[in-house]
Amino acid sequence: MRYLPHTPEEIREMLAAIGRSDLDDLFISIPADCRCDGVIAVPAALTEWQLSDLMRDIAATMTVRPDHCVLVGAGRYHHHIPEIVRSLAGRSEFLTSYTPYQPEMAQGTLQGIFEYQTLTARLLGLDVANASLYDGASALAEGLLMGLRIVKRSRRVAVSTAVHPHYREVVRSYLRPTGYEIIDLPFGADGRTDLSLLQGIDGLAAVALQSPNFFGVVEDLARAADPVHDAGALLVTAFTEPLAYGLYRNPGQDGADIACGEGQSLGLPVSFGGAALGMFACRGEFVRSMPGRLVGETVDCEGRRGYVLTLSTREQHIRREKATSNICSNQGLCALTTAIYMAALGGGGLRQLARQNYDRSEYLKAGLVGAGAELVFGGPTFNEFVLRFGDDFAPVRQRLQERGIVAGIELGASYPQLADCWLFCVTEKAMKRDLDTVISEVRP
Amino acid sequence: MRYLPHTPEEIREMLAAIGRSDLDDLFISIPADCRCDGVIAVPAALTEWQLSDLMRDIAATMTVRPDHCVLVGAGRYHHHIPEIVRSLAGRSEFLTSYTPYQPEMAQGTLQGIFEYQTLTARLLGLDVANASLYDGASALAEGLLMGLRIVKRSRRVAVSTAVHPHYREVVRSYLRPTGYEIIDLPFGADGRTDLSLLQGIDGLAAVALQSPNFFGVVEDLARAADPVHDAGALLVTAFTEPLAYGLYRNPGQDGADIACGEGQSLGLPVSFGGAALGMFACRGEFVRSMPGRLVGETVDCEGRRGYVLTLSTREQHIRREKATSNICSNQGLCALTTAIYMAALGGGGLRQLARQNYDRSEYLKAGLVGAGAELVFGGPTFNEFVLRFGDDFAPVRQRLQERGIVAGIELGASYPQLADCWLFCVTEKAMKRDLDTVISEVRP
Amino acid sequence: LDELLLWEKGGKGRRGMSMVAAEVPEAPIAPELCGEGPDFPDLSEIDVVRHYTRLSQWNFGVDSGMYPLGSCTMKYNPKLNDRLAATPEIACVHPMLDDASCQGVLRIMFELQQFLAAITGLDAVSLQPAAGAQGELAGMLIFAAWFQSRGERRTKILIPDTAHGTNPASAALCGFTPVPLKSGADGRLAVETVAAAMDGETAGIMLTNPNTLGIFESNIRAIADVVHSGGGLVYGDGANMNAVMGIADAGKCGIDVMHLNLHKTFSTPHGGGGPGAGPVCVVRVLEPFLPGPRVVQDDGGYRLAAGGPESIGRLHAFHGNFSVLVRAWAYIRSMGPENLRQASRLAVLNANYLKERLKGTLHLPYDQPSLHECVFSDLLQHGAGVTTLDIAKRLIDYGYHPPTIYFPLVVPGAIMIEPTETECRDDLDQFVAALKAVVQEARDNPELLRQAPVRTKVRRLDETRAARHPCLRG
Amino acid sequence: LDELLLWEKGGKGRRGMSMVAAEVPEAPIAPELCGEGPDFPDLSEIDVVRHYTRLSQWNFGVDSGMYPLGSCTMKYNPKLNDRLAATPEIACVHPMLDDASCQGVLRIMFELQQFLAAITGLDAVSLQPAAGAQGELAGMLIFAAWFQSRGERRTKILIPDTAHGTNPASAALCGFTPVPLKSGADGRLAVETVAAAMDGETAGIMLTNPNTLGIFESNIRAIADVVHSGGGLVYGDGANMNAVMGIADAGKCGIDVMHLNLHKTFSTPHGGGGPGAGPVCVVRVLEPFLPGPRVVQDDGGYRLAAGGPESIGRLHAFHGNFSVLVRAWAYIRSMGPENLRQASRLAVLNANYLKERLKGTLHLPYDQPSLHECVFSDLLQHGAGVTTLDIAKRLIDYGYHPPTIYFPLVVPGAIMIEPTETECRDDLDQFVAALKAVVQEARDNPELLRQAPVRTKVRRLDETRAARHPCLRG
Repeated sequence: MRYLPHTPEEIREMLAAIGRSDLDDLFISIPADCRCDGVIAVPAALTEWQLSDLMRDIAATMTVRPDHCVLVGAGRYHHHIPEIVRSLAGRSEFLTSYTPYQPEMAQGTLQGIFEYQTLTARLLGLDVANASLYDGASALAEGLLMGLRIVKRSRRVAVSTAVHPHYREVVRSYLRPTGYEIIDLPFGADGRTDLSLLQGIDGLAAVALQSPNFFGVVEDLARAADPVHDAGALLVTAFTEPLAYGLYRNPGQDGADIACGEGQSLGLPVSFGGAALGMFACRGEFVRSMPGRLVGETVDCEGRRGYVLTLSTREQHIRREKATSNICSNQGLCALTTAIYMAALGGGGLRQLARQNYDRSEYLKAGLVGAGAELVFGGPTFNEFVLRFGDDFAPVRQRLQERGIVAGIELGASYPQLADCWLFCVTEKAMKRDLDTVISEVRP
Repeated sequence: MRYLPHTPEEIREMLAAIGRSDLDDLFISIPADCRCDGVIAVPAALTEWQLSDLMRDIAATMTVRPDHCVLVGAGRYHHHIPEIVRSLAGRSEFLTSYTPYQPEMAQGTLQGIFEYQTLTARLLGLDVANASLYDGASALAEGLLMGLRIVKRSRRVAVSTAVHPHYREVVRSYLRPTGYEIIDLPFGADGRTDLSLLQGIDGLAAVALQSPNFFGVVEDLARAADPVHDAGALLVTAFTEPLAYGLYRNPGQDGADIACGEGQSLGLPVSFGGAALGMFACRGEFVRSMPGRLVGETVDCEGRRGYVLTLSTREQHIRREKATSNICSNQGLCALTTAIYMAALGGGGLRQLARQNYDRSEYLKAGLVGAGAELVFGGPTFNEFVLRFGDDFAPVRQRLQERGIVAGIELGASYPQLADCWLFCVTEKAMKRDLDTVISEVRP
Repeated sequence: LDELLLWEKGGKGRRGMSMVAAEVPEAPIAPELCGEGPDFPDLSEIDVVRHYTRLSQWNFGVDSGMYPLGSCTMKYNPKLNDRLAATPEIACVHPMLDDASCQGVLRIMFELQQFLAAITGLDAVSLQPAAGAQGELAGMLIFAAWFQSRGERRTKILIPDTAHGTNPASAALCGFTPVPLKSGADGRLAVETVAAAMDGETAGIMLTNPNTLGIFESNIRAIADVVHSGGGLVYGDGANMNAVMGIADAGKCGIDVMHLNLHKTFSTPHGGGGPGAGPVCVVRVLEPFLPGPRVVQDDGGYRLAAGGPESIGRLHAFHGNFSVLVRAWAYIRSMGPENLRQASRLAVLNANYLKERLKGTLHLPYDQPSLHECVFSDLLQHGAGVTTLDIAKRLIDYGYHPPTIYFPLVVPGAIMIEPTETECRDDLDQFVAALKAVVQEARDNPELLRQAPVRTKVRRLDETRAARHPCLRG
Repeated sequence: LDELLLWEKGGKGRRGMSMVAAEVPEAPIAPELCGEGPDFPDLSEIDVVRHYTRLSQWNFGVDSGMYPLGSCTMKYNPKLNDRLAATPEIACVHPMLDDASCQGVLRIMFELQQFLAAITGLDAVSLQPAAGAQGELAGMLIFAAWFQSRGERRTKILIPDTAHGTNPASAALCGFTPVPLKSGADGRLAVETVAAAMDGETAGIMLTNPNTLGIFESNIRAIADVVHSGGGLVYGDGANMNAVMGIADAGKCGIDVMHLNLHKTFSTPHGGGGPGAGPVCVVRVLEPFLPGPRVVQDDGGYRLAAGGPESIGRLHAFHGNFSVLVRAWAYIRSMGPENLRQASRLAVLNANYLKERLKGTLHLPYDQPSLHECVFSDLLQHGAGVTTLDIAKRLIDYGYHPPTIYFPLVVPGAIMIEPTETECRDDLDQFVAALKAVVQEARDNPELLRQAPVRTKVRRLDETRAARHPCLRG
């Protein structure tokens, strides 16, 4: 087996060196009644070529193919990824290294993450970003737990129901055993969260809004910040599409205390939802309550600039049960990948790209409304929006799928009141000719 | 444009620094009547995504696809290539470096090529191998020119007609302007070259045989060496399938003075015939007559082992018109790639793999003969052989191609006397089920 | 040779990536919502390529050399699996599509669930946790949900001093109070220690097995019996599974819940900190508590089944680090049952060989039969005024990544070495020679160690300054 | 940190690659033909990965930093093009299949033929030559075949001292005797020089334009007229095409035959020495002499057309370095007409900027309007006893690949710098600063230069020893 270097002779000699007669001897400390019966029930080994063929066969079963036009977002976004992003992030020195516990041997990872933190903080308009968390959903859960740590003696958080339903599920999973209360905030006819409920709530640690939210609607964060802060709570903003901040105001500008969400859009493949990237940033005063790893700049004994993991007194391996989180890794390579993407795109490019998403999305939105669809929410959107159709849309969607276009998803499963409402997403990958096809299929 | 870093401001400032007013000013030394009219007649620029889509469309037009079973060799061979070969040879430090003129910055390339030379010399059973030539065909031409330099005052070479027809064409191209004479040696009923003609030829510098030859037949090199040497000539052996030497005796063992051929089989994709790799080795006494680059071991000023380009007094940039060849590059990355492949395969692996090729090829050969085909040549073969069919094979081949099997090529274009004879190649990639399909289609 | 930070480079107006052409008219936008876009540097493609190529050159990975980081299982990461995970048809699958559009990827997940159950001897698996620590969290959430479903309130959890460091934090996140247990002089947890601590308020125990001393908890069945008979559950931290694949059966050991680290045992690359994957495996009775959705197979093919009412719920927006799962699946398919077992046997052989050859050179606090790793200390070097840190840093100058140091806490000045099975004997011998040379230097010229490393891009970094005056962004 | 040679590692019986399972019985084989197989080392996959990863780390490439190697055009090599060339459907095409099976790859070749004709202003192109030197050879073979077809015997060829070094050897291979011509004090060839040398035995002239001093041969049309009226042909070495894309037209200059270096002007990677590609372009009258086959288009699609009776014949077993051709095609499609021209303009801007900033620091023997490269010498450093070689080696310690040195021969101690257009001004400024620092060191502490490099894996290597006692294999 090509991954196991030992020749039979070497095994013999090594066993002799340690005074054992065979390999089984090495396991005398394992009692018989803890042992496996027979061989592991997994299939026989495949050669590289057999496994490649198998993967090819599996790939061939996938009906939505790379050249399809997928007008679906809802937490994961199809964007172009430059070849350099793939090839640089794939360099084995990045790929096969561990968490940078020995900074002298890991300046590449460390500088890369320091730059990621910087770009993330700038993108979100906040003072400091961490080295990343698992994904947007758990980042939001960690953000709310952080709020509960900061706003002492509070045991409640409020979460907009326009936050991605899966994110809300993860928040519930994280908060359930410790008995924190989650209050749902409704959304209005414009698709924005209704904050009028806030006034009556005591002991509120944090309020979570997503913008653009699950319906693609941009929340009016600037107006949300005051009532949230007046209620003594922190404003925690979530996002699934950070590209929006190339065009719209960022959370920090609008008064967010913590911003957390998913970074997949920034150069990571959709890949059935993972590997993902939890981006996490906050105001500077809260840095010591932050979960996750942080990279900081320092100097070596000769005064040269260098980077290290820092503020680890917040973390599990030092603070153990008093840690700010149990997290001990980050999504290192995903963070690096998005940093490479952001570097290749640049500030000017990000703005242009965000514009492309917005304009194309508005084009489809206007076209479908012109073809008779009803826009469900009136609020401004970025690259997603919700429509209701007069006739049954499912057969139209089926016809489009046969032509290589996946036209939206239905919302009834997550929002019974939105049954027969369809969430569309349009990115720069959607070509005008595909959008026109959708519009003409819908037009009666 | 992402490959052009200059901002308009930088261009202005740089022009100012050199005292020019605009970019056109830089070209005052080019007379007006040497200038281009208008813009270059090439299509408008494509984005990365447009070009990727275009390549996808072009790929979709290819009717013989990667999962087809291609039973065609004739100079290029489909073998499995491990992922590590691709990923290591693709490391950008190898890929984007130049010829190692500054050895202190190129020890990777240099050690890699030194190892390639060593593995090649061992594979071919000769004392020394160069850093590679363009391809097998030009390597044979260079081998014959080298023979003409060594065997002074000779102006003739003899080349077996069982050498790959394209190789013979290239030899003719190289030798034509200098008026050297090429004598064709016929092949016999066993598919081996008939050397009886040699006795009558004067002034013969070299005799070229290919083994396994174009018909897949293994020449009896051991018996050829004496008559060739008796005629005062050098034995130059060519090859297109070096894998054969994992099983059969190598050229050096059998008395070859120079061995040259194509290395594509050893880890390079078929890729429409290129990039190719001319492997070239000879007996030690001839090293100073060798064409091409050579890497040698030496030490640095502190005694550390290191590698440099050496014996460059043979070469064009020193000797100019007296050089052993005009070659100033090699197929560096291809040579490195095959070295990686040979390292991954190892001696034991090479033998096993050669066996797999031989056994599968014999299986198809026996199966088709059993199904009524006639074996055209009686000599031993490695992974290729020539058959004649009772009925017209073309329609059978067409049916097989529709089932994803490309069954051989017809030889009439190159050898009119072999019209309706078909050359088959079977490598380790051909699965038994495909071979059985071919056999059952042929069986009357 | 230094490389500037990204924003110290570039010029406004450069572009490192293609932009699609505008095909549709520009749409109006509410000006009060409009921002200015972030202050990112603008670079050309070659700027970006060189920047990250240089950064990579300052990094050490498994491909660079031996990485004997104890408890991290830095084995070879097959290149093939990276390519398979990047298969375009797989990498483009959107997770919000219907099951019929996703059969291929669901198949991979389903098979991996089956494989991991087979390897652990447990019954049901969720692939959702994105890392080992999230797997632990899943386990603790399952503990909490289990007791809640039974109407019991249990607040304590037993954690031996040889467990992994994340365990107390994971337990605390679920509201449990960790109760530390001392291991014995043989490095093992005694049944009596557990029996003495087990009570009606105790939810169970979190064991690492083999533990962080590389020693198998031979009393595990009896310990599990004590915990079970006290109404508790047994959590097995499977981070050290690389020692016992096909050899020890977690189910038979009495473990109820266990997470695995696919980026350790199953060879997926660590990526400088992630993405990993920490699937959680449970016995049948706990299956309803697993996070959902999971993949099931029926006549219609593969489909995603949401968690039931007892499920702890989602831990990830979708299915965890799917591209990591693909790699682990590919690794298991490449290895097959025999090679998986042989990998464990050779991992243990390598660790024992290193232990034998380094005994005497370094102090070995627990001279016990050990499995995949061994723990030394700097006791013998105290005379020279040289510490574990100095030894580690000097090893860097010899071209090795240092072992894990100062962990486990139960050994002062610990040096924890895990070679893994993918190192050949020659490489182990060279590592031994390097370590012996360092120890010799500690005697002859300890200053060499205290000054180390000297052959790296930067020398010892001032970590105190980094923490006192945090500079976390540019 | 050293890395052993392959055969100093490994152990018999290891395997670094999968072997297909035997599916058919073992066939008998004649024992007298059987060999033992070569003595290759047996390695595991991780051995191979680490070996070549380490080797790569001792190499400098364009991705590592500026590579101002004059006359080699070390511009950025787009990653995209590597991926496109590896497209599975393209990489698997067998060259012996019929044209109908190869339409996609034939289209790429056809388009590239058209593009190169458009860029040079010449009429017909063969893509077969595998490198620049083989392109030159093709050109000289065409010269020979042309005169043969006309029944003329011409034996001499004029080659100025500012031409590329391969030219004389290429001419000699075709039986021509090179006649060296001296360039003028302005670095250009004078019409009179050519007129004086041109006679009825002279087949023509081989010019490099812009020449190796980076200077455009402004007299080229008059020179071509002289040669043509003497019955000769004009060969243009197109290695320096990067200076004049979309600016100078080779056809209008009077050039009959020209090769291009796709690995220079058209951004394909050099691969540490190859593969390159050296297509040869000719005027209409010489088209029948081009090597065959070439790709033509007709109603049936694309097809390979064999060379006619006047063709010089094949130069390659198939179609040259096809995977390099794909990259060059992709580069041209990515650039389009405007960016190709702009690339040349910026390449010339960069060279002139460097020349301006380094004037005074290094001696500039020809202060002429120059294009894409400039040639300095070490004259100003002679006082300090420091040579071009020392300056070059010291630059290595500053992280730069040295320029081309001691070429062209017409400048003693030449330092030939070609920055290419893909370097940004910041990088040029840093290079200037480094070179000035080296020159300052040459004054202050020349020993630093003579000892250089000191920051590389090996220091100056003993090339004399390598040549005197050749060790060419292990």
